[in-house]
Amino acid sequence: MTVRKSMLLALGLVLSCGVAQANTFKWASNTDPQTMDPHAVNSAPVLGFLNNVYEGLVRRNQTMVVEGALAESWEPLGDKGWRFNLRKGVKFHDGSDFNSEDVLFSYQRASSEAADTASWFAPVSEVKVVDDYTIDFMTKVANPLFPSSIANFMIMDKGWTEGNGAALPSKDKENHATLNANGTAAFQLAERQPGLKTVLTPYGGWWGKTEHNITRAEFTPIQNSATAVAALLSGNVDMVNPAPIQDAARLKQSGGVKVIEGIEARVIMLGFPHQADSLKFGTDAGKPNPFKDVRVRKAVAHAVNVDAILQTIMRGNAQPASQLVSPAMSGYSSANADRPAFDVAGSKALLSEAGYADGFSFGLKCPNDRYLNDEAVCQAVVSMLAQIGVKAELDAMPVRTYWPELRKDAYDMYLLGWSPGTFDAEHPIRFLAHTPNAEKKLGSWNFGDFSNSRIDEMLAPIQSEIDPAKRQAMLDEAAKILQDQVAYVPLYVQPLVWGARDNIELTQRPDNFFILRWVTVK
Amino acid sequence: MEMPVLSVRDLVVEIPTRHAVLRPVNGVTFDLHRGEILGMVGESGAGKSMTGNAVIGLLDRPARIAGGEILLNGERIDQLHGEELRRLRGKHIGMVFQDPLTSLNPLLTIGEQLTETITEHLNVSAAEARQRAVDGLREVGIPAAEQRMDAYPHQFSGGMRQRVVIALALCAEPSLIIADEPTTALDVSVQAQIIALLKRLCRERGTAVMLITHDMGVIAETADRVAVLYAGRMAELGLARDVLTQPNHPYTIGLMGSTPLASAGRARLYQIDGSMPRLDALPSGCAFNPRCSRAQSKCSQDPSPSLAAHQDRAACWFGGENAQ
Amino acid sequence: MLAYSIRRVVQSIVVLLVVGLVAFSMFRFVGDPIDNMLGQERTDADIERLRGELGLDRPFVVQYGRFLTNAATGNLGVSYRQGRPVASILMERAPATLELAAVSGLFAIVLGVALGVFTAIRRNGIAANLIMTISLVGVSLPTFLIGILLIYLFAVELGWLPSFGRGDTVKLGGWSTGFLTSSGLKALILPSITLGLYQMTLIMRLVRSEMLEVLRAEYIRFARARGLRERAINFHHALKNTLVPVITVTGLQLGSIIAFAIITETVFQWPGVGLLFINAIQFVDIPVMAAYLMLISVMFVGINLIVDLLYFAIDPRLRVDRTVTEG
Amino acid sequence: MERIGRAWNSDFVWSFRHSPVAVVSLALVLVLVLSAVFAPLIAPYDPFDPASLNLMNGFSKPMEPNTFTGDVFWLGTDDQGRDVFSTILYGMRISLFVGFTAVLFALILGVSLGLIAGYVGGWTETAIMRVADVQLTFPAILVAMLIFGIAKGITPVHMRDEMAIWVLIIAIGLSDWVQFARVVRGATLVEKNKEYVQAAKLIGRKPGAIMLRHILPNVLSPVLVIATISLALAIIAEATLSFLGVGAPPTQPSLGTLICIGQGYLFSGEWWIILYPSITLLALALSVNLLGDWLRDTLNPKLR
Repeated sequence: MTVRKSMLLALGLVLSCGVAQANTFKWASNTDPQTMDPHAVNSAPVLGFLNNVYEGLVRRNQTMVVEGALAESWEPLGDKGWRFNLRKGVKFHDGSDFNSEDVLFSYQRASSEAADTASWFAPVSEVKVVDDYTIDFMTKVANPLFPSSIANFMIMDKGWTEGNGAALPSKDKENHATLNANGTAAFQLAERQPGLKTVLTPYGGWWGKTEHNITRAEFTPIQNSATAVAALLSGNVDMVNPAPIQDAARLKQSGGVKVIEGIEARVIMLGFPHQADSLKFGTDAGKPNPFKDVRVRKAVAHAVNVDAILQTIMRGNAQPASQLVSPAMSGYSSANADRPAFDVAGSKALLSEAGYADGFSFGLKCPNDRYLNDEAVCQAVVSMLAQIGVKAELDAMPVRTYWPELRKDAYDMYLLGWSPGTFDAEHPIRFLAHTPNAEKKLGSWNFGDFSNSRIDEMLAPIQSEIDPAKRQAMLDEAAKILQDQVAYVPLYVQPLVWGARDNIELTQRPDNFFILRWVTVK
Repeated sequence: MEMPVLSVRDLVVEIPTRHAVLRPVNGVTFDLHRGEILGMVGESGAGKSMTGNAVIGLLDRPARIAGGEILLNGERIDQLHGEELRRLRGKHIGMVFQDPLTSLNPLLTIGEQLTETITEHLNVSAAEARQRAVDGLREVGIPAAEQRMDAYPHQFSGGMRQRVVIALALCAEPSLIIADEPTTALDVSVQAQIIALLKRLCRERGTAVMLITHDMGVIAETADRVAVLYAGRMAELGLARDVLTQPNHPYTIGLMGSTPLASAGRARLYQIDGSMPRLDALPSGCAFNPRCSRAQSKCSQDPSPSLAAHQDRAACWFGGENAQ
Repeated sequence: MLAYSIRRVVQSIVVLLVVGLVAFSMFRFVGDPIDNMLGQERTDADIERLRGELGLDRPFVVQYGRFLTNAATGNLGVSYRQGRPVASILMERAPATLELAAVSGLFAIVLGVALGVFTAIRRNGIAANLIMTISLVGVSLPTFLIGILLIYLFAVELGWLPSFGRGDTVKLGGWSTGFLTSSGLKALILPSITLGLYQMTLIMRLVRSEMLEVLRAEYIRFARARGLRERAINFHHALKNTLVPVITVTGLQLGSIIAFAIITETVFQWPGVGLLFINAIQFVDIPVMAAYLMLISVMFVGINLIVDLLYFAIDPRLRVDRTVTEG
Repeated sequence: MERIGRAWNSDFVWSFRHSPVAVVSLALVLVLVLSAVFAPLIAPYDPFDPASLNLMNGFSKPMEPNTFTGDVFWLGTDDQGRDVFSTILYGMRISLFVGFTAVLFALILGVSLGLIAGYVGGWTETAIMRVADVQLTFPAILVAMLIFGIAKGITPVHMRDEMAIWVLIIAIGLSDWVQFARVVRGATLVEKNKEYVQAAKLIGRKPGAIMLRHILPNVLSPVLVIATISLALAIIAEATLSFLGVGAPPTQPSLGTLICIGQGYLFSGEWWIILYPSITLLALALSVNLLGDWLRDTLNPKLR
């Protein structure tokens, strides 16, 4: 080795040491959190990102168990509600103190008409400030799950928010809180360029114990997944979420990069119009709706070869689903763990029994940017249904136009993914299975208007039952009904695939939230 | 006799095409002396411009000199290439093109175009080059030459532009000027002035001129000798006076006959039937024989007699006798 | 010249008004703005309030006038998708696109003119023919494929250059520039080549054919007949004449670069207005589309004006003094 | 027979026969076009018949038996188990259909507007040529995108896929008529003042019909050159729009859509999904371009 070369090497070492000390962590995702306001938009990308900046009264740990955050402890007030004892000495990023006034203010803000998070507080009847560090949330009926249902309810500083004219969240206009943030969490917002780049820096005054060694974190949205993979492979970013499932194998093989895989809480399923009288799309548009017949829905369930989907499209990274929640959720019904077998003959028999021996034609709606390989899955479903003589016309669209279409009932069948925010089997019953009731904010995502009186009847007892065995019995019954009625055809539990550089240690939470304070750069 | 400025011997120019090899110039021979003006006449396509281009070495590909020799002041120039040829052009042979409108670069002032030519060929300073350029302009009769140096070509009229072109051709003091239809594109009123100018300048400097034209009037007025070309061959060559008044070759006779000026004294206009054959369909024997009123069987069998410089006037088996 | 300039300016204004009308019609008639701005849970009162706020109850001409005055004062509406003023979004994004366009435009012009001249002068040479053939491949290869190829080669396989984004930028006033950091400069290389390659081949082919045309001109023959050196003929006489038509087309090409940036920005996730526009199309975010259209047309009209003025500078025939000496 | 012989020896055909580039590119264009036209006969599978797909065939490598089913596919399969070779043939059909139809649309529009502008003159001419000038300042791809964006806003969501192809055609066609109009207008202006047109006017013949008869032959060769080059541009424009997700939908994938899909597998090892459509697109565009280049050189010798 020549002197010059060794000098260069030494210089390189010095430089790389310099870089290592600075520990800038760069990560990319396919969507940009559209706002920095924790109450303006109730969507996973926003809430997941803001969990690094804002904190709730409670939070979930690495294994999704609820633990104290801004509340040190909480206890039920009989069956009237819950009391939260707040942590003392917590300061917001701007230095102002945290107390129960901020919680009350945040409650009022987050439950207001202008907020997107109001439905979280449907069970709440009243919030009472007891003292500076004690606050009571009163519920209309007993609600054992309430504390874990508000893990994403983030607390804002009353003075800062009001002082900057952002007392109410704004969905369609800009205000101070959509571009700036003032939370209590381990990171503070240093720079925000919507759609381009968001920079976080550690908050020195954080109350918790620092586990990370990041000095600066840069987030970049990269829509194109191939570009994101290229960025990871070339070291332009340290972590991508999600990594395209098809690239997992390649990423594992290439040096310097690793893949973190897990099972997400999200179940992917097919939904039907249960009340519509006629088909709306395809050559049979206008003819009576065959999906009202449970035999037809069953035929669909048997026609879909979930194993093949998992084998090819999901590359063996997902597990089949039998019900609306995955086995990892509380309240999962082990008694109903079998999913309908792939059976073309049986499926055809069911169809001819229902009077559709020659099949029929209908329209399948599908998002193309919401779930992992969602459009590919729908295409596969189309070709599988074709094997039983049912012709599906696929219409795939971005999620922004997808939800309005579903709300307009413009579908004959649709694809839906559901991740229970509470990590409990009650959640999908409330949102997907209960008869839609706008007033009570029930069944709000039950696009197909599935309605079953027994299910409706059981929801309230499930919500308030304290005895686990009794509660599980009700959940088992509900799961059985939904399976027998084929309210939905659950397909599989969506896998979580993240890619990271080898020198990054991180924790992947099943809700697909990426928490920066568990990241270490080696 | 002094050495001719230009001496062309049996010049052959060929254009290979996919069907055949064409010879637009085929065995042309002539001499040109100091201060002499040689008129070259013929229909378009007869090979007169091609001869001029061959002399100055500006044949467009794929045309090429395939035979014969060209001597300038006794030295062969037909085999020169590249840099040698470039030094010859402008310095020893000047050229005047037909259309003054397109001969001048529209984006450069005439002063720039003159001085670049002068400094290219003469070893002079920039100031001196400019002075020479102004003188040159003055000589060709550009008024207020000093100021006009910085004008662009489009600011001149056609006649003025041709004067500039002549100044450009003469500015490096060549011994030979090839003027290819110098007046064709000009107004009739201006033509005479330009011809007179050219004639005067060349006489003064002793420059030899090869004047290519199809205008017999211009020839009559200017040329000392005349060469008549037909289908790439020299049909007749002689003193202008003789050729114009007593043409020997049947083609020349026809040519004179169809030119209003020369035929003024004759009883009727003489017309040649048909038109010049295409180069790829030349008849055997004398190229003129199908149109010749005097053609005999010999004419369609043997090529016409070659025309050695200064010996016979007409390349015709019957030229000498029948003409009188 | 003054009359000419005034006419050009008036024409430009007419063009802008027409484009404005298109943009306004898009905003007004493509999809219901109210529908787009209010969410699912809107009330009739909300609709009425917004209708009044937007002035949608006024006559068309009044609305158009209002739209234009708003646009002229920088009020381009609010993005349906981001809920932020379009003007400020554009201001954030424009530097990225302009810097990319400038670098690739420079690349395209310098290399395009050089190669065009080369291939014209050596038009029968092997190298020139090779370049011409490669350039046809270049024209036939869609920009996005070139981008993917470059990323695969230089970012993923070789790891020399970044695969996406602008790298680190520095704020100078309201302008974020990537020129001042090494990562910013490195990030510019691949997108600039991708974006400039197609324009480069076009300019090259144009320069070549114009140059060949010029080289056949009588004044070039005359220049040869005057014994000027080939170099002087090619670069002094021919190139200058070649540039006149080339400037027009190149001006237009520079405009296209800004538009073609859409593709490059998508492939490289370059955070410019092009990426913004393509997202706007996918999400039918009409205010952003309309504003992008207006912005681009202002740029194009500006470029065209500059090109016209350059014409005057290069071609003396267009200048005022048309004195003709009779002779 | 004689006519054929004469045609065979005409300069045009002669220079074609002696240009290997022209022969090869025409042959390539013909092979590609014919295989696209006869795709249903050539393609071993119908990629649009969902019943024929077996998901287990997904990601089969080219020329290697599938691990599960043992089926062999020449160019491999995509994620759905679709034969890439068949998909390319069908995709090329859509690319070519869009390309040809868009150019035809642009040609008819451009030629008619050019004729009208040149012949009628006056205010009409000014209006048409102004519009052309304005449009020329905007790159075709941007115009096409805008039209696409607007159309997307107007058509109901469920119609978008069906309409997409036609919107593409109109968008590309509308962005490309100006060149035709300019050439035809120029030729019309020259022809209009010729004596025969004046004479025809005098004897009361409809000059418009006469012009059409005399002008169209005159502009045939430049129009042919422009049309050929436009075809290559249209194919690339279509591919670009589809790649950007504003063109042909996945239900009717063109080559651009296939490349867009294949891009997702660029790093995962399934290189054949993006490689073969890309090569096909390049071959198509390059051969049409080469042909156009040759046509321009031959029909317009001064540009050689």
